[in-house]
Amino acid sequence: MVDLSVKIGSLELKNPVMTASGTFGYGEEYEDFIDINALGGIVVKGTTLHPRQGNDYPRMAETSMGMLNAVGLQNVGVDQFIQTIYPRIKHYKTHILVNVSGSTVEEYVETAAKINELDAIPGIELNISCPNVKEGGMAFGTSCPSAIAVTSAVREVYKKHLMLKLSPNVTNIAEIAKGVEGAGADSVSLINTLLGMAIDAQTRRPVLSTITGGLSGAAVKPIALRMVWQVANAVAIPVIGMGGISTAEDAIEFMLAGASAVQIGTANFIDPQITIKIIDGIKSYLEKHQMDSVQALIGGMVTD
Amino acid sequence: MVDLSVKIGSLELKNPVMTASGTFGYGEEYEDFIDINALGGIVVKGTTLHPRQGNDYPRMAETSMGMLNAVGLQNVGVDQFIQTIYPRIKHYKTHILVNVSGSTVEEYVETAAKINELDAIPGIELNISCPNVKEGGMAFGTSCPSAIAVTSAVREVYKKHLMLKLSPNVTNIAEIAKGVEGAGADSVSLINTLLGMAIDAQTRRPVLSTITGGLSGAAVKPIALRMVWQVANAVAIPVIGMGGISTAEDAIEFMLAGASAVQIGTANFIDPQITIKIIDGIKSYLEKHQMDSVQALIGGMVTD
Amino acid sequence: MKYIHDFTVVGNDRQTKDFVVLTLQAGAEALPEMQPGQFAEVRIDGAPGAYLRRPLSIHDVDYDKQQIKLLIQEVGKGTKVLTQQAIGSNVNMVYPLGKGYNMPDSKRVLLVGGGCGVAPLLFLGRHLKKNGITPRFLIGTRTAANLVRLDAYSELGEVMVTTEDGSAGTKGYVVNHPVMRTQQPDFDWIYTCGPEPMMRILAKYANNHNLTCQVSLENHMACGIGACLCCIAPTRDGNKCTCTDGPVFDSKYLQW
Amino acid sequence: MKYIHDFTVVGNDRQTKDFVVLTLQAGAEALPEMQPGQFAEVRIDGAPGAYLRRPLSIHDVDYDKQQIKLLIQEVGKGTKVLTQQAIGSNVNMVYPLGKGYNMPDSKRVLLVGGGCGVAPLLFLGRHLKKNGITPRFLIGTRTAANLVRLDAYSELGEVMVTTEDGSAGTKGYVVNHPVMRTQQPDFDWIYTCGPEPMMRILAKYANNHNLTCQVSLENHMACGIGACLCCIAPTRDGNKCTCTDGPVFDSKYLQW
Ligand SMILES: Cc1cc2nc3c(=O)[nH]c(=O)nc-3n(C[C@H](O)[C@H](O)[C@H](O)COP(=O)(O)OP(=O)(O)OC[C@H]3O[C@@H](n4cnc5c(N)ncnc54)[C@H](O)[C@@H]3O)c2cc1C
Ligand SMILES: Cc1cc2nc3c(=O)[nH]c(=O)nc-3n(C[C@H](O)[C@H](O)[C@H](O)COP(=O)(O)OP(=O)(O)OC[C@H]3O[C@@H](n4cnc5c(N)ncnc54)[C@H](O)[C@@H]3O)c2cc1C
Ligand SMILES: Cc1cc2nc3c(=O)[nH]c(=O)nc-3n(C[C@H](O)[C@H](O)[C@H](O)COP(=O)(O)O)c2cc1C
Ligand SMILES: Cc1cc2nc3c(=O)[nH]c(=O)nc-3n(C[C@H](O)[C@H](O)[C@H](O)COP(=O)(O)O)c2cc1C
Ligand code: FES
Ligand code: FES
Repeated sequence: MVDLSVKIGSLELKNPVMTASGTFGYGEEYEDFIDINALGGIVVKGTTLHPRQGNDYPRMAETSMGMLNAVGLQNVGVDQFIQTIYPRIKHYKTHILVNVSGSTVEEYVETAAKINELDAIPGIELNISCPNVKEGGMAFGTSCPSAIAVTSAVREVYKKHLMLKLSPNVTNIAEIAKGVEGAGADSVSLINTLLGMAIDAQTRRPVLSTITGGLSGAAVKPIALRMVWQVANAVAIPVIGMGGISTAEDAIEFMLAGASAVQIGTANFIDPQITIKIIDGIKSYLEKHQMDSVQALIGGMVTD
Repeated sequence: MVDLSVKIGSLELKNPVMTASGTFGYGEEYEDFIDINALGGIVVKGTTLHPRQGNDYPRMAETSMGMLNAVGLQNVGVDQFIQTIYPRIKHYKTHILVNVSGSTVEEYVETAAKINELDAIPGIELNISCPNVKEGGMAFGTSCPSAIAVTSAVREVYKKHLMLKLSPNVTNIAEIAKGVEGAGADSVSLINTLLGMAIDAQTRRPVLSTITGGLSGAAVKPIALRMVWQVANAVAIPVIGMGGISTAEDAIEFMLAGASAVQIGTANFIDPQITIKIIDGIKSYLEKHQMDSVQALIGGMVTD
Repeated sequence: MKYIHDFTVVGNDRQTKDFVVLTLQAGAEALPEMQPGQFAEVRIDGAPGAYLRRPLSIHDVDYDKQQIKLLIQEVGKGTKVLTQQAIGSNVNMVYPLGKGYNMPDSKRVLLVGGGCGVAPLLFLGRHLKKNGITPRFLIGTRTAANLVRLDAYSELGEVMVTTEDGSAGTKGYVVNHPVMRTQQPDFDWIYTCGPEPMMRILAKYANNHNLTCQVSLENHMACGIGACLCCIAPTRDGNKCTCTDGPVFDSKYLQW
Repeated sequence: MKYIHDFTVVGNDRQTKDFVVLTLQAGAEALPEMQPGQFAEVRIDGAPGAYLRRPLSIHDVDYDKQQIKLLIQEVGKGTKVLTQQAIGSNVNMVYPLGKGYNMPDSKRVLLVGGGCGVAPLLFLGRHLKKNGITPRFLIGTRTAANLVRLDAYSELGEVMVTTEDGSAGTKGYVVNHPVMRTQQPDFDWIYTCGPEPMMRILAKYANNHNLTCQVSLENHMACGIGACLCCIAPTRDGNKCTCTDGPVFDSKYLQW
């Protein structure tokens, strides 16, 4: 029997496979395909203080082995989440993290404070890296001082696991990771989407209503893996890796680079059962390589 | 008859399709497949003051619709280039630009000064964005002051067309573009490769001898297109776009985003005749859309 | 309940240069019940650069033979690979997805299709017929060569045709057809699927004549199951997902 | 002169679970002359995630029929797609690439292959034979089931075999075969292609016995034509491209 469990600070995950915010709804959308309780954790949709309608259609463009999205944090708002959605999903026997976003530090703080009261939510993922909103979002995650400011402010009111989701659209992601570590983050997750763009050559118009959008999927994996490695080498808190993970081997590579757990995003759209296949694949890998515990993979890249 | 010619400052190109440094050798490698003189221009291999052996094997990893390289500027050095290679290629009836790299500002300056003397070389592309060398390279291109410093210094000695090749591994590429414009660059080209990484899950080792390498190919196109658009909106000098261009439509998209010309890199490896196909495809597009000149595409994205 | 199943291609019948009918045989699992207007997210393997699944309407179902038919128009890389699937090859589908067409409160219905939008109307017609309602079809295309599966539609009810170039049926668009130009239409429900401009005109026509109009949107989708929020359409209740609240909407519910 | 041509698959003969021989028919253009040890860069279409061409050795050439054969071992996504090519499908190749094996200055030659490294040795054997030299083959595999094309090699000369599990020929590695364990070898040239550890041992053996040893490297390649500098091997003259200065090198020239 191999041990698949990992620890991310106070969170004990039954396995290192989580789902990425904005790609897995509230979990319910996938209930017909997999056993949600078999996952290491789920990170639900980006949630804000007030309800948001998001950006106009079109919000999506397919790219070579990737996709651009410009959803723009459409969500019902934290109060509605607490009233109608939370009661429906709190029974899940897996860690449910809420991805929290805002336009101002105050909005982040207020939203986090409300979620702090929910017993079945052991942590939040602070999204300071959404490239698809006009105000706030990525702006917080692309400068060290503002990343620190929002982290410190939320830390004051949020008492459980505080995961910071970093933007890849920066010169030095390790520096920002160190900044938020110093400001009280319990872990960092990366990467959010890379800012990209698509044009329709025939109509000469941008494909997305917002012109630019966030790139995700297999195409970004090499960049994400590099950033996870850089950040894991820079901070002492756990790192949660994501960006294009589509197979068990991909997930293992992120762990070898230093991730304590991984999140699966866009790959869910292509195969709604992919998370379970990745968990099974990690198990087989450990058995084949005669390893007792998945924890031995974390940071296990051999370089000599 | 559609007019395919474009102007990049002092350079009059017969068409907007150039080849990207490091992917097209010295042009000779492709002579069996295409008429080199049919190209708008070629940018030859990264050239340094002293000969360089580059990095150890392995230097390449395939990724989803992309590749990582860690060549590390292997080249014969500028003197050898001038003595043995230049005489062989100077007969080409297309613009030959030399891609110049260095570990110190002085090396850049000395190399540029030597190439300034070559009659058949109408310009250089200053590579301040190579992610695969320990010293210099990308370091110059990821901070505004150092990008300005190297540009100004080279501008003093280099009298012909000075193109600055920008790094995508930055928070704000438009700011750096504006910086080098102010320091005397005649044009900017972008993007160089994105810093990425690959691990072999089975051996648990990095695939590249240098651990990280530069990502190129179709996978990076959405990011490159976004950066070209941002830079074209920020500077008045011509922008040369590249990053994953594999079809005529791709090339047209970059021009619509603001590029005056494009460079084709990795796609040459998959189809050594791709440059000619792209030129033909742009011509057909203009005919189909009843446009007289390719210049009408530049910055022609419709947003109303 | 939604499923993810592998199907085997048992028929690939090219209708025209662009249109193919794929017949897909279910495996061991029994086919779930499907509603007309529902769709499947079809996995694309082996199309360079195609990454996401492609949404395709349920064109026809044979519960006895355990077969689903898709009517596919080749418009790009994904549909190209699908229309070239060899007999015996596998096609993976997530299905049945979305909300289909509602059954009418009148027996007088008109089913209007344009382009690949004719696809769901066959299954809809079959469903109506089973419920004692005879469907009438109005199919608009650019030219006669693009008319597909008329024989199948004719088996269910009357088929009227318009072509832009007049090479078959009435010359012009669907709204130019005599059936739509009477003072008082002889139908109470319009079911439509096709290009958005066509559907918008039909929605307006329905409003003017106080008819019910059910439109099926073909928004771009990433997940097809309500998880990504990419496929939204603006409705009276704000942005709604085409893949879960649609693809079929009552035209009055949309902010058109 | 290098070419880029489309070929038509006219034969796909599976040898074992992993090995396939593809027979490719040239189109209108005449086949150029090729040297044993040269290779083609084969375009991969329809393998999700495969992006670059794949280098494969010229396994055999029939100038009369205008056919090239490739011997392909399925090891990953690209070779998987190639080994599944249907008769009649297209394969695009850039070829002939690189420097092949030199002709020997002796008639006593041994051709040693391991794994898919046996591929170029058939064409080499044919070439030697045409030049009046009878090739002798020594082929090493893990187990008997992996031995491929022995009939074809036998037509040209003696075939010796080693298997790691002893299921055919001599048990062990190629160097354990009696022909290599005599005091004084009865050959002056070794031609080899296969796993690098095997070739390194043969190079050392050749050095010890004062023989010539020509090795063919299988470095990862992006362009295959000397443009990207990804495929280098360290030589006495510094880093050299395997695709243009190789893939065949004199073992003494390499920094092994
Ligand atoms: C609910 C639903 C049901 C559909 N049913 C059918 C059907 O039964 N038969 C059928 O032939 N088609 C149907 N479509 C349209 C079909 O999904 C697209 O034609 C297909 O996804 C195009 O994929 P591609 O790879 O061939 O094109 P691409 O190469 O991706 O693109 C080619 C062109 O098609 C357009 N396109 C891409 N995706 C879509 C899309 N989802 N909808 C419309 N246009 C698109 C692109 O903008 C581009 O102009 C349906 C769409 C939806 C949303
Ligand atoms: C000059 C030359 C001639 C060759 N001739 C033949 C031949 O005649 N027959 C034959 O079957 N193979 C030959 N090879 C090896 C062949 O190129 C690789 O097996 C193939 O590229 C693997 O592609 P893939 O997509 O199937 O594997 P991938 O899915 O890309 O990778 C699967 C595994 O194969 C390894 N691999 C990938 N590329 C290469 C490569 N270029 N060389 C070695 N291993 C690789 C990977 O590291 C990985 O472990 C030759 C290689 C070279 C350089
Ligand atoms: C459609 C879509 C919506 C997303 N919404 C959010 C979000 O609300 N909050 C967030 O932090 N990240 C969001 N992301 C980013 C993902 O969580 C993830 O960081 C990114 O997609 C990279 O992982 P992947 O390549 O596995 O998808 C979204 C991504 C997609 C594709
Ligand atoms: C193998 C390889 C070598 C490269 N060498 C150089 C170089 O010497 N100098 C340089 O400025 N860029 C170099 N590049 C970057 C390309 O010129 C180009 O900026 C990048 O590959 C993006 O374009 P593409 O996606 O079309 O390849 C190299 C790229 C590759 C793939
Ligand atoms: S396609 Fe993802 S929510 Fe509709
Ligand atoms: S593979 Fe590009 S130089 Fe050899």
